[in-house]
Amino acid sequence: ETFALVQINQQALFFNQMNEGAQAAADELGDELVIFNANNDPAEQNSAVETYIQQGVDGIAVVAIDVNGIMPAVQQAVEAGIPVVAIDAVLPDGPHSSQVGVDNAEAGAMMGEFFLDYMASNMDGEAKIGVVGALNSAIQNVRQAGFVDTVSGADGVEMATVVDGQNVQDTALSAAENLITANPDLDAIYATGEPALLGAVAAVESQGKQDSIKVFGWDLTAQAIAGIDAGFVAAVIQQDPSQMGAEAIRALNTLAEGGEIDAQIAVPVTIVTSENVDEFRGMFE
Amino acid sequence: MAAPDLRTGSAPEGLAPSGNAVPPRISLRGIRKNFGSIEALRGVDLDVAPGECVGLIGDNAAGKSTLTKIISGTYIPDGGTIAIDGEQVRFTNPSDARARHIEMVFQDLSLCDHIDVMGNLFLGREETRWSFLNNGKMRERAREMLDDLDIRIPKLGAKVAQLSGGQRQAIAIARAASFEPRVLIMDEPTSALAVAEVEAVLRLINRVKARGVSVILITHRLQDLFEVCDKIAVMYEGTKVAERDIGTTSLEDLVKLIVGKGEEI
Amino acid sequence: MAAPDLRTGSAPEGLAPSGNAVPPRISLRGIRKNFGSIEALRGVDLDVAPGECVGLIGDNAAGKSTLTKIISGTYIPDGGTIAIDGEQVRFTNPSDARARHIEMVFQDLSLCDHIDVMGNLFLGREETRWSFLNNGKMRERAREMLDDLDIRIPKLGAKVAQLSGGQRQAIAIARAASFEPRVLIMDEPTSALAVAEVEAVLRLINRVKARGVSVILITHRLQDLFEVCDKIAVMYEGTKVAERDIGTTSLEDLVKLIVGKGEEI
Amino acid sequence: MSVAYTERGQGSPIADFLTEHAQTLSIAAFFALCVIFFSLSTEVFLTSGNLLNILRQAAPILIVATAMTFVILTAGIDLSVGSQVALINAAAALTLAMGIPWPLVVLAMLALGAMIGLAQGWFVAYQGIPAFIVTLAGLSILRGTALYMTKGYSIPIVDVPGFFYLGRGTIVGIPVPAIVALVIAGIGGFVLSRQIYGRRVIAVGSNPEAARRVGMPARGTIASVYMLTGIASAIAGLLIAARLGSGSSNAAVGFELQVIAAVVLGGTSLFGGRGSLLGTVLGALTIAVIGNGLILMHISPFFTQIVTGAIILIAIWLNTRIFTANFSFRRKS
Amino acid sequence: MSVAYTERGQGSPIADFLTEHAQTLSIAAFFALCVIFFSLSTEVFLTSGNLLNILRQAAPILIVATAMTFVILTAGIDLSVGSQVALINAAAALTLAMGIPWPLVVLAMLALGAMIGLAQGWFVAYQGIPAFIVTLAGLSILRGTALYMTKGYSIPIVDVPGFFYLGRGTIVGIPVPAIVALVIAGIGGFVLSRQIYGRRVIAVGSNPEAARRVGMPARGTIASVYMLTGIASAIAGLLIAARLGSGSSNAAVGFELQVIAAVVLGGTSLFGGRGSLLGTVLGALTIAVIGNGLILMHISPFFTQIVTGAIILIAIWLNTRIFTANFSFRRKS
Ligand SMILES: Nc1ncnc2c1ncn2[C@@H]1O[C@H](COP(=O)(O)OP(=O)(O)OP(=O)(O)O)[C@@H](O)[C@H]1O
Ligand SMILES: Nc1ncnc2c1ncn2[C@@H]1O[C@H](COP(=O)(O)OP(=O)(O)OP(=O)(O)O)[C@@H](O)[C@H]1O
Ligand SMILES: [Mg+2]
Ligand SMILES: [Mg+2]
Repeated sequence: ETFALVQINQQALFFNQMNEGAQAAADELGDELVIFNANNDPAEQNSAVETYIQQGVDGIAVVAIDVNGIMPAVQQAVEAGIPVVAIDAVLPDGPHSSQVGVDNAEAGAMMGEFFLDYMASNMDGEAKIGVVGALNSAIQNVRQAGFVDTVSGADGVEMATVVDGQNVQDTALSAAENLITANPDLDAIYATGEPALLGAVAAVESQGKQDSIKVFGWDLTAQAIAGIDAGFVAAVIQQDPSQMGAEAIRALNTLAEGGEIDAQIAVPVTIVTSENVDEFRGMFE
Repeated sequence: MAAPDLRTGSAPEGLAPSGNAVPPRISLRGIRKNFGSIEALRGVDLDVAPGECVGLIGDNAAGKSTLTKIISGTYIPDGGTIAIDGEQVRFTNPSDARARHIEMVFQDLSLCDHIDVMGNLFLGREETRWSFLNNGKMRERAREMLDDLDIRIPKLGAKVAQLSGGQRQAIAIARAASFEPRVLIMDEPTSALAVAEVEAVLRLINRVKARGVSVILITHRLQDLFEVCDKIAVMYEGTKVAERDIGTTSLEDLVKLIVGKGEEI
Repeated sequence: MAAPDLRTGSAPEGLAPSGNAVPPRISLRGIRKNFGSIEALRGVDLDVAPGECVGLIGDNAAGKSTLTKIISGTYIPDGGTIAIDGEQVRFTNPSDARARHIEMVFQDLSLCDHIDVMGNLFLGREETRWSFLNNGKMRERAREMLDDLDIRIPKLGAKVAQLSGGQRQAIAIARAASFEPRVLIMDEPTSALAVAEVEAVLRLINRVKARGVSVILITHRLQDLFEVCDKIAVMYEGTKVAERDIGTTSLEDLVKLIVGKGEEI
Repeated sequence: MSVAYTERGQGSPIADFLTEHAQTLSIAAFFALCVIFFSLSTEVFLTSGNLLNILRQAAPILIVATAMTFVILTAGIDLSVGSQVALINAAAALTLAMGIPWPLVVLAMLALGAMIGLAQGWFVAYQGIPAFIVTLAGLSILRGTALYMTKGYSIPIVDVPGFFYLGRGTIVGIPVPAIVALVIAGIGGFVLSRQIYGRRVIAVGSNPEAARRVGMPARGTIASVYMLTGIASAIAGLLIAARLGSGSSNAAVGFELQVIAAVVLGGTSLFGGRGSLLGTVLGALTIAVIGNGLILMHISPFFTQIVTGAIILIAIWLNTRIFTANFSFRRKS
Repeated sequence: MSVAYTERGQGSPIADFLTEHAQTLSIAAFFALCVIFFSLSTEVFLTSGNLLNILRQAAPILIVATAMTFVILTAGIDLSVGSQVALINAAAALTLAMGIPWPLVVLAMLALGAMIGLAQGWFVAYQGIPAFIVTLAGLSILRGTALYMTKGYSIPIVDVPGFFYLGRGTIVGIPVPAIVALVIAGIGGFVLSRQIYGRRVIAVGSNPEAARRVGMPARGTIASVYMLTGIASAIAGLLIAARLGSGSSNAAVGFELQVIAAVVLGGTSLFGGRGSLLGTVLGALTIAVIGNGLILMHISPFFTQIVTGAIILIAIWLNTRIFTANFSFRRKS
């Protein structure tokens, strides 16, 4: 069988690990996998799906940039008899067979709860927190909203500015540095994605604020692990993109063989802290 | 300064407005123009009557081109007044001057290199039918316009960038002369032309003069002045230093006036 | 064709290589050049001796500029040979020609509008000390270069875009004449100059001739030819139709030759 | 040494034709090459379904590239088209979500596009600010506005079949966007070569001072071409919204560079005055065909960017080397 | 009617100075305005910590903008600088991870940058392909290569204190990147105004055919300016890698537009031949100050893009309206 995976971009490790997981699953099942990189352009994703429909692939997995905008293409694929599985970004109700991945809103809220606990126990119940976001990424906006909604009303939490790292790490670095200088009394930073977290970690180091600022964020990297070891990175949500990719391909394979799959295939997230970081070290050596 | 009481409105060609003396077609008073620290013009007066050809001569950088560009609306003067047929005007851009039928051949020619010969001849004066270019009609007229000037331009479809210096100049002349100007300003129009073509341009000037057109001719070929001009104005360092009727002057006289060795009246 | 057996290497100015007749400084044979469908040059021969001034005349679009651009390496000919001092050469770009001390004043002047007067005078020949521009030295020499031409250019620091037509032309002439050329080509160098400046250029030509420089002068001011030229070559539609020694011809003769009414030898 | 006074012969007009249209011919040849290559190397490429797909996908680029050709002919540039598309895309979705009838929305969006374009054109033409900077500021301002309007989320468009038809429908089997695009390109080509407006655009791009001196409305012409890209971007934004059924501030990221690449690939000079709309159409189609073909050939996504860039470079290289033998010096040509 | 033959007076040289340097003066004034405004409206802005921050953040833009000024002076453009930064960034991290000593890595990266730039310059200068297209293809190819090399991972750089010093260290309190940037800008300004190379760059940009005719190495000069941007991008890429402690293909997205904006804001004309390095420095600093100041003022991030774009537009508008009163017609100036 031939399956297609329509990807958002390849600039983040997250997506590449997803690709690798999908590839491994495909190899294991003896399927062929083709991957398309849309470079952040939603219309390109639709074009790619349309092209794969022409080519008659046996199943399509899609990580949507524009969750509503992808729907016409999904519709077309299903009408052409090609099953579609959505990964990560949650599609609205539609004809796709399954939704694989993490609920980003819920995970964001989970991190919010974690932060409130951490603040209560380690920060004297008071904290001023700033956000390094990526406003051009819908998924990260969801993560941001899930977190902010949870923490903003809580006692002792003061929300500082949100800055836009635009999903580019050096932009995120400058933005985070400016966030820190603008708020000399900042206690914590929440970074909504891998480039934002990288930037935030480097900013804390470059401003020499390792003692006063705790960083919370998404998606582990070697730098984030180093930050955990150094103690100023408090917690990182680690998803399992590789498993997401693999689950999606397995689901498509099952469908192609006439089987049935669940409408929701959950891939759990882990909050990585100094306590459990050792389990993840191996991935980044 | 300029006769201010004459009635406005353009009188028919060559006809005095009210039995009185004909007001000059163009009348400049006290024209000044600075470019940064350079005083290009330091107060220049000039009158040109209908059907008259004034030769404008002077040393290099005397301000001849600047003066004529002011008349054609290309530059806005810093001071002084311009009157056309007795009516005072203010040109804010070249189309104002063009609306009053003032046409000019620029020293740098002002051609569009990427447009063909025909297109340049009709630039800004395209023949159109419902906004469509009427190429057939233009092609016919283009030939006529060029034949007047005795110039050899085999292909009307050639881009002007590819033409020789003389061919380019001929196009600029044909363009200015062909659209019924009432004032025709020519800034060194014959500098790149061969002998026969120069003769053709001088003939052309005499022809338009006969139709009542006022002509201002800038040239360094002083002998040509005697074939077409009625009056010579001499400029020196941004001022007009002398004016001569053609009958009362000679080549040697003009040369002296230009370099400033003829310092009397 | 050109004497091919003469030894190569540039002989000292005005000195025959081996007691024999001096080979021409420049010798063109059968030069051809097409632009698309236009045959700009259809096989032209021309010889210029050291210290000789050849006047190149002809109707507009005859191919004069194209021919001289080939000598200066600006265009590469489609056919024919060029020999310098008896040695056959192939110029692939203008610096090849410049390396052999061939300098040219272009009809379009080829100035850099954004560079000042001094910079344009020394363009491609900057005075440097360890790759630094030696502005002091250049300023001194620049004044000398311009004074030779009798031209008024008050500020050496002005950008040339702001200068008058004649001033620009003078800069181009000064640039070409000042760097010890062995061949000096001037394409209508006096077209925008006033009377006194024209005289200065003609004097300049006579001066460089006396130093053994070969000069090719293109001009439509036929009377000037008689003041500086030794020989006149007449072009017509891409061919050389006649060559005259200055002593054996007259203005009328030349005019006839240009327009093609003098069809004998 | 006597030579007769003979006139020059009339050289072959074919040589002139080739020189004159070298750019268009070469991109046409390269386009043909791409089509042949992909037809041979993949089975699906030449199916009518796939070809119609390509047309539909190329439609937004083609529409905006048509207007961009006018802008570039005036020696200008419009970097804001991608942001304009995003803004219109988002605004259309938001207004449709408010329940406003879709024909009204379409008209309003076209008017909005025209206004945005005109505003930028005013800065360029009447204030003398370099087009690059005006539209770079526009890129930032308009994308920011779209972001602000949508708060970064995508806005679904539901139950507006008439509107969807614009993006997904077909007429005698041909996708509506493709028809719209080809009609616009056709009109553009016609205006450029046959109408006085086209002549003005070329004159202004070739020598703005000359255009002004002969009394052409030089400033007005310059301002107007930015209005054209505004309107074209609005159309493209509407088509994309109709095709995706949603509006998002993320639409058309990097679109401006694709559009400009299509125009330049088609032989239009960035220094103004010289270009052809047929070239632009071929340039846009070439880019679309390459994108489609590489997907069909299952090129590793790590390589697609490299390969796309390399192909574009090769295309234009062939163009200048082989077809434009007489290519003299950069700025002059 | 007798008029004496008098010579023109010598007008005030101040007027000339103002006209000549209008662009630089106006961006200087605008820069001062921004600094005053942010100093008054936020307390933190004028702290030495924040100012040093700004300098460090502006360093990569400043370095590449210096080289870009040379490119734009030749009437060229280099859109690939962001991708070059990313490539060098990734390559540096990868080679450091292989355990190669960091001074060697730095030298190798500079050589790589020079080679990439020269390759692009060769296409532009010797093959006559428009710079826009060459570097657009370069943008795609180089970013793709970086992606391919890193497979999307961000490559950590660990335990190379000497290398980190480049990005994070200070000398007498001033960040090393800022010193590097200012030294490079200084050298650039010196070369441009005092050296024969600078003269050649301006001549080639002003009238390439004239430069060729007077025997200047026109093509060589054009090719070389792209080598400069290559080297400058390499330096910027190394500084960013040292600052972030990692290399990634994701670095410096959109960087090219920021750099070009800085250069144009500084008064360099995209049509070549006219510009100043002091202007470029002020332009780059202005952009950095605005980015910093808006965050300090707690502007909502949804507005920052809008406000940044608007400020840039206003800056250049003031520039052309107030300071350049004699601004005649677009292309001429
Ligand atoms: N746009 C401009 N900017 C600055 N200075 C200018 C400008 N135009 C003309 N000048 C200056 O004004 C003076 C007069 O120039 P103008 O072109 O009018 O002379 P001209 O009499 O036409 O000379 P020529 O016979 O050489 O053409 C010159 O000193 C010139 O440098
Ligand atoms: N670069 C070019 N491309 C195409 N055609 C050209 C080019 N240069 C010259 N020609 C053509 O070659 C012919 C000769 O031109 P050239 O400039 O040599 O004439 P010329 O004798 O110098 O005339 P003038 O006295 O008018 O300067 C003309 O018909 C011209 O159109
Ligand atoms: Mg003049
Ligand atoms: Mg000529």
